[in-house]
Amino acid sequence: MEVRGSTVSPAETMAGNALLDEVRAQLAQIPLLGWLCGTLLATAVEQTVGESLAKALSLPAIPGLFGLRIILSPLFEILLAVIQYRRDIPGLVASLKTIAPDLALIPGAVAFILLVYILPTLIVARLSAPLTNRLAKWLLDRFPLWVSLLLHLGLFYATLHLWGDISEYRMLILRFILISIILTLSLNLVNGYMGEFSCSHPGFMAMGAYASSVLTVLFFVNDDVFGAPLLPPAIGPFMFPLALIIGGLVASVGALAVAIPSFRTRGDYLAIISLAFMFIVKSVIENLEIIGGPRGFMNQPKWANLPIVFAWTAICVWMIYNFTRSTIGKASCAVRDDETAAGAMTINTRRTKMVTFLFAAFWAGVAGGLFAHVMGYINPGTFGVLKLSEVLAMVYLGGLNSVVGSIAGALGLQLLMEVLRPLELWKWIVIPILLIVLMIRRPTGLIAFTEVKIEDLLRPRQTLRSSAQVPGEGR
Amino acid sequence: MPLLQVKNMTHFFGGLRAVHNYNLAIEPGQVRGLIGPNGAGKTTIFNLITGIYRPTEGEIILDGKNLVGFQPYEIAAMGIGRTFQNLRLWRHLTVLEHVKLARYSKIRYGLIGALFGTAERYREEAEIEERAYRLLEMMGIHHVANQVVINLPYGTQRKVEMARALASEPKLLLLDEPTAGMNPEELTEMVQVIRQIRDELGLAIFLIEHRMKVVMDLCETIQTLDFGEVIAEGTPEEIRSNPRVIDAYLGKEGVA
Amino acid sequence: MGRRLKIVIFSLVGVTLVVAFIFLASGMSPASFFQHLLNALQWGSFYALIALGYSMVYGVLMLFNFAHGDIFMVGAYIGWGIATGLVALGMRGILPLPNWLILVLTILLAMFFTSFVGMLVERVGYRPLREAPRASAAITGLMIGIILETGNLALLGAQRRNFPSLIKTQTYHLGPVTVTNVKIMIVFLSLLLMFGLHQFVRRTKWGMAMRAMAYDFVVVPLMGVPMNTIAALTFGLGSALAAAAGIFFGIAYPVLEPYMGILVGWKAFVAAILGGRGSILGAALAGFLLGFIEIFVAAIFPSTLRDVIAYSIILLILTFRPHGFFGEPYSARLRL
Amino acid sequence: MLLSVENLKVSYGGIRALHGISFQVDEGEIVCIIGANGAGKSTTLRAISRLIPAEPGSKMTYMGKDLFDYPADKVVSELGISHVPEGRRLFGNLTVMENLKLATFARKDGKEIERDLELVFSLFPRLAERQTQKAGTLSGGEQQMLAVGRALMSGRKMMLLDEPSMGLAPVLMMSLFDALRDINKEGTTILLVEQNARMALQFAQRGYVLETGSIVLEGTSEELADNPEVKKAYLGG
Repeated sequence: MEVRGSTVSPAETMAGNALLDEVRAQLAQIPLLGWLCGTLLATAVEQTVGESLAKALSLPAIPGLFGLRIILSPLFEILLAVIQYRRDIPGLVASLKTIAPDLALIPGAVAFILLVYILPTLIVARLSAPLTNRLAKWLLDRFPLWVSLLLHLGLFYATLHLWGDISEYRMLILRFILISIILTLSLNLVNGYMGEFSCSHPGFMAMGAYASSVLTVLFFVNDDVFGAPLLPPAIGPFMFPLALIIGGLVASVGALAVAIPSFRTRGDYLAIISLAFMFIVKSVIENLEIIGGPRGFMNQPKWANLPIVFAWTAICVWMIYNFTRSTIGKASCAVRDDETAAGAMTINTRRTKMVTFLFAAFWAGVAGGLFAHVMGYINPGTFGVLKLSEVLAMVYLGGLNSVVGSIAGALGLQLLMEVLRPLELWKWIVIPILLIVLMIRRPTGLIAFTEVKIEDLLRPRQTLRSSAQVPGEGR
Repeated sequence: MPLLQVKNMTHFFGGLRAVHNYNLAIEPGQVRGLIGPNGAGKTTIFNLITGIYRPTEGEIILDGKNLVGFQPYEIAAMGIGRTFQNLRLWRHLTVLEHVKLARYSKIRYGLIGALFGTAERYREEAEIEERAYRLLEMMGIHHVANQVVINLPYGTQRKVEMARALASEPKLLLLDEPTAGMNPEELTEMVQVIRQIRDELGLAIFLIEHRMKVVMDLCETIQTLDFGEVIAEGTPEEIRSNPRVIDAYLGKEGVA
Repeated sequence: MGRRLKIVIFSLVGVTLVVAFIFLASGMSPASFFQHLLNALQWGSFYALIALGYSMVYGVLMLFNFAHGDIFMVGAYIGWGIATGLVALGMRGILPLPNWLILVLTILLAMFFTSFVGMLVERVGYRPLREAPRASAAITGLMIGIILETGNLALLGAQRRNFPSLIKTQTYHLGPVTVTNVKIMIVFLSLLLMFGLHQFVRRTKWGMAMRAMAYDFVVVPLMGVPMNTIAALTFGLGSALAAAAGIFFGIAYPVLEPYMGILVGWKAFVAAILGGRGSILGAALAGFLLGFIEIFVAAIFPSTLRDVIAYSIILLILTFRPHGFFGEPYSARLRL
Repeated sequence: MLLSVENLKVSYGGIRALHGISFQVDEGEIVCIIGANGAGKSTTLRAISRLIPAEPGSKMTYMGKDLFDYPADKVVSELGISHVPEGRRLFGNLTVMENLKLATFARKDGKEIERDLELVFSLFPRLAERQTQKAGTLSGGEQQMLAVGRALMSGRKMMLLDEPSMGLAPVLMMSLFDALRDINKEGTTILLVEQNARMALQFAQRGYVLETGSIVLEGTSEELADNPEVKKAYLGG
């Protein structure tokens, strides 16, 4: 019927499908716990043999980001060269020659990914599946949900830590990604769950960043401007969470200034007022000489190491997940979809909007505080239109009204920006084009309006009975 | 004392008089109807009672308390539930979530519970959910509880709206054309449901309806509205034979 | 009409009072005061011209065209390209033209070409998303803006460009106040363009269609009006005005750089909103108001406070007049 | 046959509003579609005007041309099908004259436009008096007149009318229908959608009864008016 003209015979496609189905069926039996064990082992493999393996594969070092950059950037370079030397064939050949050595690295990188990441993960995850399934079931049956959750988080953290341990660069990227997740999630609360369009997130971030920085520097650092520390620096790291929370609260207070005028009437006021607010914050900071003005503010203790950032991100995801699943949080979705109906159903629409907005601002502030203490330096220029575009892009790339979507969006865009770094300027043409195409195809983002329940995530994937009949175990 | 009493309510939109000198008294357990041609101001009266508009003049008294000046959500929490003429459902939410959200004002776990997922919250959410299921069962739509509303057929959506209005535990239910756009089977079912609600829950019901048969079947007394004024009030038989009603509502005879 | 007139009169009286107050309170000499006033007019005319583009798109299509600031930048560069090209041709003796003609040609051609850039933006970034949530269209706008900036950097490099000086600056002394012919020309031409746009929207059937679309999007096709054409026209007109603003900017401050759109554009956007949804008069007035605020703030306070005070005043006005000067209340939730 | 609709199906967000309806309108006729609120009457007219998309399999031909080949504005400007939408939908910020002029946007026959304008003003003298007034400030009856007049200006071959009687006092309603009859005599075919069944059946020659997205009855107005079911459901009999 339909196969006429296609070169693949029906039998072949069916065989291909069967194989794919088989693989899918095999993978479907692995619980999250199994995957985490697999990735943990893979990172351990990288730790131990990564260096020598990279040398053996004639790579200059362990690939920073799964070798993505090694693989993608020569391809883009070729593309650019072709565009640049359209008519100049000798020029093209010459530039291709300079790209050639980079090109030669690709097989090595592919092999590295395969040997270090994919194979160990798959093998361990599949092999341990009977065990991990049983464990997952036991954990869920015997203990409250959070025990299992903590174990998963612990394993996940261990993986991240081992992976990040390879280089300073990876550590930095990891923390940036985690902070972006906080930011994206909190903006999604406003733009997705509440259906308003807020532009002030960079402003809230700046308020949080500066407020917490001032606190930590004032109390725990010997600084030119603020003088000797008021408290012994040794207790600093313990007070750091407090500083972050205060930073978040300061951002919430700022949000109040945006919310009061803009939630009085419907329409696009939040978009405009929040935009003006963002510029005001930036400009006020530029005028405050005491915190460095336009030159920026430095000397923050670099307390936001990976465990700290990870813990805050986990708390943020957990709280926002909780909030959006509760009936009180869902009220903001009702206000978004039909405010009149929400009012008629006893929902205090104004309070709902306020709470959601202030809560979102709080997390933006915390993200700012973490950012400041990762960098050890901030300046007002960071919190401008470009940051706004970046966060908005993450939210809309990942998908509105979805916690998973936001995580995916933040991770995706950060990785994309890192991977495309060799393109330099052209990165900022490629990424926007990708986003425009995405917006046209899926206007609400990749994973919009989809929620994954934690219970579903952690549950075992096969019953013990069916695990007995899985063929090919231990192969 | 009547459950709801509206006294001399008048409302202007700009310079336009939408409702003039409107009076109403509903006793507990009563079913009353409001009919009239399109644009006569029926929905405006609903919006005035539920606080979406604030009347220019007049009083609206529920259980001895004047509602004028309260926000819609406060009035809803005091015990007036309603449905809308053009379904106003929350398009991205599931049926169950609709019914649960209508109990918003009765939730006690507060923000702390919402953010930290306290045990109290889970207990309360489970309780709300159970109630919601019972209500959905009563309306015969529990099998779609976890579906997003926009994918449901029209008749079911109407029922979801009704269930949502009931979930807020109203003393008085305002139904704005509950059978609009329904086919005959859905219609009979809906009439059945409305009867059931009245009998089992003992609510007072005030409904706007276009289909004469439905109003006549359900209501004890009927008001007829034309250009914002009540032109007739009485039992179905009286209304049916009132010449002014026939003129206004059914169109004048012998136009051509 | 009466209401409008009243508001205009009121705001004019208000502005006069405020200006008089500033004059008295700041203790400026009358000469320097008038000097600032002229600067404010010039600076305000950039904002006003750009704000018109934002306002038209927002009014007619209910969209934030976040790429408009960058269209202003593109317009300035197109103008720069045409002017430099024509000057170079003149130098080589191929096409010797008098400077004033070069200027006129530059303005007209740049407006013409830039309007196509605007239409292209509409076609690529906005039309495919007409049924989508408006926020998504705002994102594509932002992204197109980034592409335009980066594209400019990639094509022309980071170095700043100087706009060729086509008019010999002549300074007139009116008592203690000095006036340059350039400033007068810019303000005059800006006002002329705004008046032209106003007439276009008031008098032509195209303008009528634009106003109708602003009022009720859905039934416009029932009048036999092709909606896409009107949308493209709206973008084109706005972009043409932005190009004019770009050229005037280039003449007044002869330096162009790829990020100039961000600097001026976002403020003009806020001014457009301040003017009221889709109101041409409002956008122009708000643009000039912003110019006044900025110039006088910079004259009285340290100039770094310019943005804080300007935006704070705008925020205050929007708090008390949420629909802007001439906007009507409307309800436009973002569709999801 | 002027307009023929076959198996027209329309859905909104997953819910089917029209379940494949078919009907015809001949040149010079007045045809009405009656039905309760939400039966799909307005949807039918909007689909003919191409304001909303129809599902695949639907067929609509007008003078032998496939309606699906024409976008909404061309349906008006090239085929001459005008549409008076539900709730009038005038451009309240434009004057009466501007509303009428805008409807001639795509027309190039200047003299004809003048004549049509005269026709509109002779049908509705009130509009002539209020030429320079903003449409938003008109009374309900005047607005309905302007809506009909505007439709006349945009295309004269066929007119789709969506609930013209809505919110009108009986006297106004009658004068409006008198004017519509005159318009029909001038050669405009009329397809009318009404909730006021009695009015519609007196005015039209033929009618269809629409119930929840399907046509359940059709016939001449007399037949329908005598039909006991119609009487019961729509005429209060």
